[in-house]
Amino acid sequence: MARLLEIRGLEKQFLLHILNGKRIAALHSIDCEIEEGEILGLTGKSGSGKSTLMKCLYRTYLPTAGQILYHSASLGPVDLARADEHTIIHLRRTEITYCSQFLQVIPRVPALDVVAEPMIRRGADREAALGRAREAFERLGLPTELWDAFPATFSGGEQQRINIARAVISGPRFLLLDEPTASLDAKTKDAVIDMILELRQSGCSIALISHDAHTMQRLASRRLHLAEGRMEEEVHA
Amino acid sequence: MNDMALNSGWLLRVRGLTKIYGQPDGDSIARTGPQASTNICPVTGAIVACAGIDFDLYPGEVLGVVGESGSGKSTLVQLLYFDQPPTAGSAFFTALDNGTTDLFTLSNQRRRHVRNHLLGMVYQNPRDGLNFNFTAGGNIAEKLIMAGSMNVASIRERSSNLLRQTEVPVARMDQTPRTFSGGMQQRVQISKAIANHPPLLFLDEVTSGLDVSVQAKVLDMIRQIQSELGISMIVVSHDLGVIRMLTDRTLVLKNGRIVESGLTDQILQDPQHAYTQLLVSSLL
Amino acid sequence: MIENKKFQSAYNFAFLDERTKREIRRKILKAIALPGYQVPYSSPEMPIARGWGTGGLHVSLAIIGRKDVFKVIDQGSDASVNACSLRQFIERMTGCRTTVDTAEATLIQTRHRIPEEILTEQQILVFQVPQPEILRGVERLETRTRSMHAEADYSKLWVSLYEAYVRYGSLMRGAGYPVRVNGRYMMSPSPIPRWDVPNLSDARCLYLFGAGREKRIYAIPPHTVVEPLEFEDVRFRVEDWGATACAYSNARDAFLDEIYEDDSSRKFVVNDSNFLDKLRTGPRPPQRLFRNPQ
Amino acid sequence: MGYVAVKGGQEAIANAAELVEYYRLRAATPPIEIEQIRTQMRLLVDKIMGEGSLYAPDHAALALKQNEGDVFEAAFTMRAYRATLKREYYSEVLVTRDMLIRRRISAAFRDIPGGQILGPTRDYTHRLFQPELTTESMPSIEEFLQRIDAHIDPAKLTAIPKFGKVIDVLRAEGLLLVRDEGDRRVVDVTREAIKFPAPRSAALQMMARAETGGLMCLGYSTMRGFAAGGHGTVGELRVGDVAVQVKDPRGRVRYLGRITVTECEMVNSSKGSGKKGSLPLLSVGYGLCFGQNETKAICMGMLDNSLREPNEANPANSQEFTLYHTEGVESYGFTNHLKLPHYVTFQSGLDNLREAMQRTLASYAGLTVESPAK
Repeated sequence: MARLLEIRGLEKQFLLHILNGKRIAALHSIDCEIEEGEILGLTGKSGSGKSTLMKCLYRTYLPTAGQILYHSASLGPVDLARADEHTIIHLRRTEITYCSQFLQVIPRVPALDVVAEPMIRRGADREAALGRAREAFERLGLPTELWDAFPATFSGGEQQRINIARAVISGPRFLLLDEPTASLDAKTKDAVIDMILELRQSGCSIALISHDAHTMQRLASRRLHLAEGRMEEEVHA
Repeated sequence: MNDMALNSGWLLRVRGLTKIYGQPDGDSIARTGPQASTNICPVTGAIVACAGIDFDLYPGEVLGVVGESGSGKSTLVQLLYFDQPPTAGSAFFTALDNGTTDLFTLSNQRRRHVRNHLLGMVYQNPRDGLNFNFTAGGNIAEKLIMAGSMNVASIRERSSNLLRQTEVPVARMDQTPRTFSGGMQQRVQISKAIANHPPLLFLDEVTSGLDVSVQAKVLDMIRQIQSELGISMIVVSHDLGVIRMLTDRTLVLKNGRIVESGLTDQILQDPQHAYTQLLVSSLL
Repeated sequence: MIENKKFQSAYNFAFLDERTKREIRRKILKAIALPGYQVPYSSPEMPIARGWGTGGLHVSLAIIGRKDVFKVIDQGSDASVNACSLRQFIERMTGCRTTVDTAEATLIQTRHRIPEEILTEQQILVFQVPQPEILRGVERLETRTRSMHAEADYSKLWVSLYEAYVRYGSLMRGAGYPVRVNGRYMMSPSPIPRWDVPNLSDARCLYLFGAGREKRIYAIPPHTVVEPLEFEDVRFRVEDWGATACAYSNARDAFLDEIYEDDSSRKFVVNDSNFLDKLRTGPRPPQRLFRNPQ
Repeated sequence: MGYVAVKGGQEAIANAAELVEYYRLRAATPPIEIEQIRTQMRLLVDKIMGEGSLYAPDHAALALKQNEGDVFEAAFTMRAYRATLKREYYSEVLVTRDMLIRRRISAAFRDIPGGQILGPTRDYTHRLFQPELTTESMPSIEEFLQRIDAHIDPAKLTAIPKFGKVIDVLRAEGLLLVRDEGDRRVVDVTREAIKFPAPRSAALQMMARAETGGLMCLGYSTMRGFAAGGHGTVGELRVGDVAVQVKDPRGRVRYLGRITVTECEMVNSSKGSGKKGSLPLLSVGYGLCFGQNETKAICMGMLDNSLREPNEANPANSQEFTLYHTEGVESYGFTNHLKLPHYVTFQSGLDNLREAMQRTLASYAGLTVESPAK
């Protein structure tokens, strides 16, 4: 297995100017690797630093120190902690996808278009992308009357399905999954897990946060435990 | 989306862009800016609207410019659209002479060519971007004619398509925008701005004057146009919601200087500069 | 008591003093060098009112020589009151011979018409121009129109044509149809009817335009390309009287006046008075005709 | 054939000219003498000299007489005549400080150095008819003149006092705004067409020649909120005689004679120079015209101020609007040209309209309309 990502000495502190310069240390010297086709589960209590780590990988948070070496298919090795923004934007559009439990979309775009959009952006034909979106909705059991409705009005579970579908059909090379099954019923949960496993089969690497033991059990090929911003132990599934 | 273009380098390169009103002396720039918390020189009274602005814009990229009023963000796009001349600075645009010519050295005639063929602008106030003595279709026709269209039938066909794309009822094409709602005027302005497929579009507080419901519609449309045409955009807004919805990358301006720049989600979730933290905390 | 001789003074040949004439001639030369470009000039007051042909008079008086044979027409007629008044003035101030015969004249001053009969290399036609600025309708400020001309920025003019077409189904420009001269400047041909516009292009004679109140002179040199503004699919058209013929000469293919008699009956008569005379008394004079596109 | 009669125009003009002359004389009253007009219609003559931009009282009086008192026509006749005259010299700058003063007032101060001199004015006369003037006679005039003569102290006639200017007081105190005038060229608007932005010299010349009523209209608009600057104050208004001098070819200054002029300095508050900490100093607008025409000099002073603060939104802040539209001879001529025949241009437009009407009608119910022309 080839290496996809190497994290070395990653630190994250927040310096809050508006609180008189208060510093909050969120991550301490994180070291780890992710291999191609691997699903790395991140575990730990709330506030342990799991989401902070994910956001550092996606560069939503700017790492304070350390290195995140990502082996891009198109650009070769890239340090996600320091790479210029254009490179990050490029990788986000072509290789790296972030899927959170919250949906942030513009209010008046129909669900199918929301889901098809990243695929179209990556060069897919519009009809083909809409076809994939319909297929995903069917598997996730999203009622057909919602397909052309605006997701802003959807329930939490419906919005989450939109998010998963959007992330999965974009065909990422590296997927950051933050609580993908949190508000889903058992049946949909299994559908989601199946889709993610299929994605992994196609060679996608995944970093996963989930408080749901079943999801973690079925998906994670390896686990990393975080406590107070430090990596504690590795648990091999 | 054209990823090859993204990798091949910048579309617009701005360096040292500066605009000063009044009569500055040699130290007016040093006396102003975020550290002085003002853009008015305390000695000469000169107003440093913006100074030393550097950035690169990539093809297909949407760049946000955020800041409070008086931060110089509107001045920035007005300078680039030749609405007023800069005091100093340069701008290179790969759509013109492969990026070898400084836009600010062009003759008036070539400037107009650049404005008509290579740039689009949508102003906060539709009156600034539309001629209310002309019809909606006439406004679009003006852009098309300037770019050499001399066939009425094809001008009308293209105008109707543009209006359709921006969800303006084609039946109203031959009316003056004077009688349109604010949202519809704004959409006509957008049709006009994109009429000649410019590779770069400026949007200056385009939703500020609109009702919230209309705002969402206009923002959708802009996003849709962006993803369909792959136009690069510079979006100026004081509204972080607009910036979040539309842009990939953001410059934060204060007192005429860039205090922070970064990926838009990073600016909003992990702002580094004290001013940005204040700005973001007042939003969330 | 004032002495009566105080009010007596001899006028220079052609009324204007020689320095003023030289200035106007310089401006005429500049205008010829830049076809269609409006050259500002001094435009001194004349004993006739602004708007009554002072600009045409300035040009005529600045270039007239003792051997010139002069003709004045107003609305196509040698006999209309303003033409008479101008002719009389020029006659008094120059002693030059005047004529009504288009072919015989060397210098013709006109208001609102080009003679039907072809003008030659030996002739100059001077237009009286009330409003030289073709862009005035779309831009009221002189400072802006001047820079629009300088930058060849004519889009507003085109849009006004487009809008007329959209509203009325044709370009709706009557007299004073906008033309592009030598591929560069947009120009007002003075309020001649569209019928006359094609005659501006590739003419053998020199056309000079004087706008007194607005203080502008411009020119179309011989054999200059002059194009009426038109779209690829919406073409310029001249006035069309169909099968109607002149009540006096039975002629067609000339600009016709619509005349109402005392009993309110109507007839059509060839507008160009000298052309009409010639049609009635001899062979049809040579004429250039334009056919509307089908 | 009516109006377009081929040979009738010449005769009609001659008849019309004769007829209008007949209307002037048909009452067979004694002729008004030029000298009477020049002396008893003094202010009218002054106005015509100003608008005709030719200082020639006798000519102005004749112009008035031959035009039956039409001020526009009279000024126009003066201009036309003026245009035939050689310009041999440009005068030296008039030294209005050395003016032989007849009237001199300031509204800015209760008293001014040298004193307020009311001089000849009807400002404070009640505007009631004076019926006695209908029976005015030479004896009554002589009696009036003797009475005046008796008041005159011959000794005072030889002393010609000079007065400093009111604005000197303000200037000495540093209260006056020093404007960066930019274009300081002295141009001659009768020799070259005005171009915008015009140098101040051109704007002042245009206004000195402008039609008084037009100038007043725009001057008045500045006080009614249609221009920045507001009300303004007459710093000083002078009427009197000044010497006109020219340089001869050898460079010696020669005295040509005296002319009567009205001069006005209008004082307005300004927005200051725009520099940080600058004060709203006083701005001085200047007016000068031939003869005694105080309305004109005052309005010119107001407009000189407003024109130096360009703003297209207000006529009185726009050089183009103000200078073009107060030019009396041009606006008068063009307004009256509407009386000329326009049947060719009208025909050309009619043709379009008829066609358009036909198309419109045809589009309803497939009707066609018979055009008489086709």
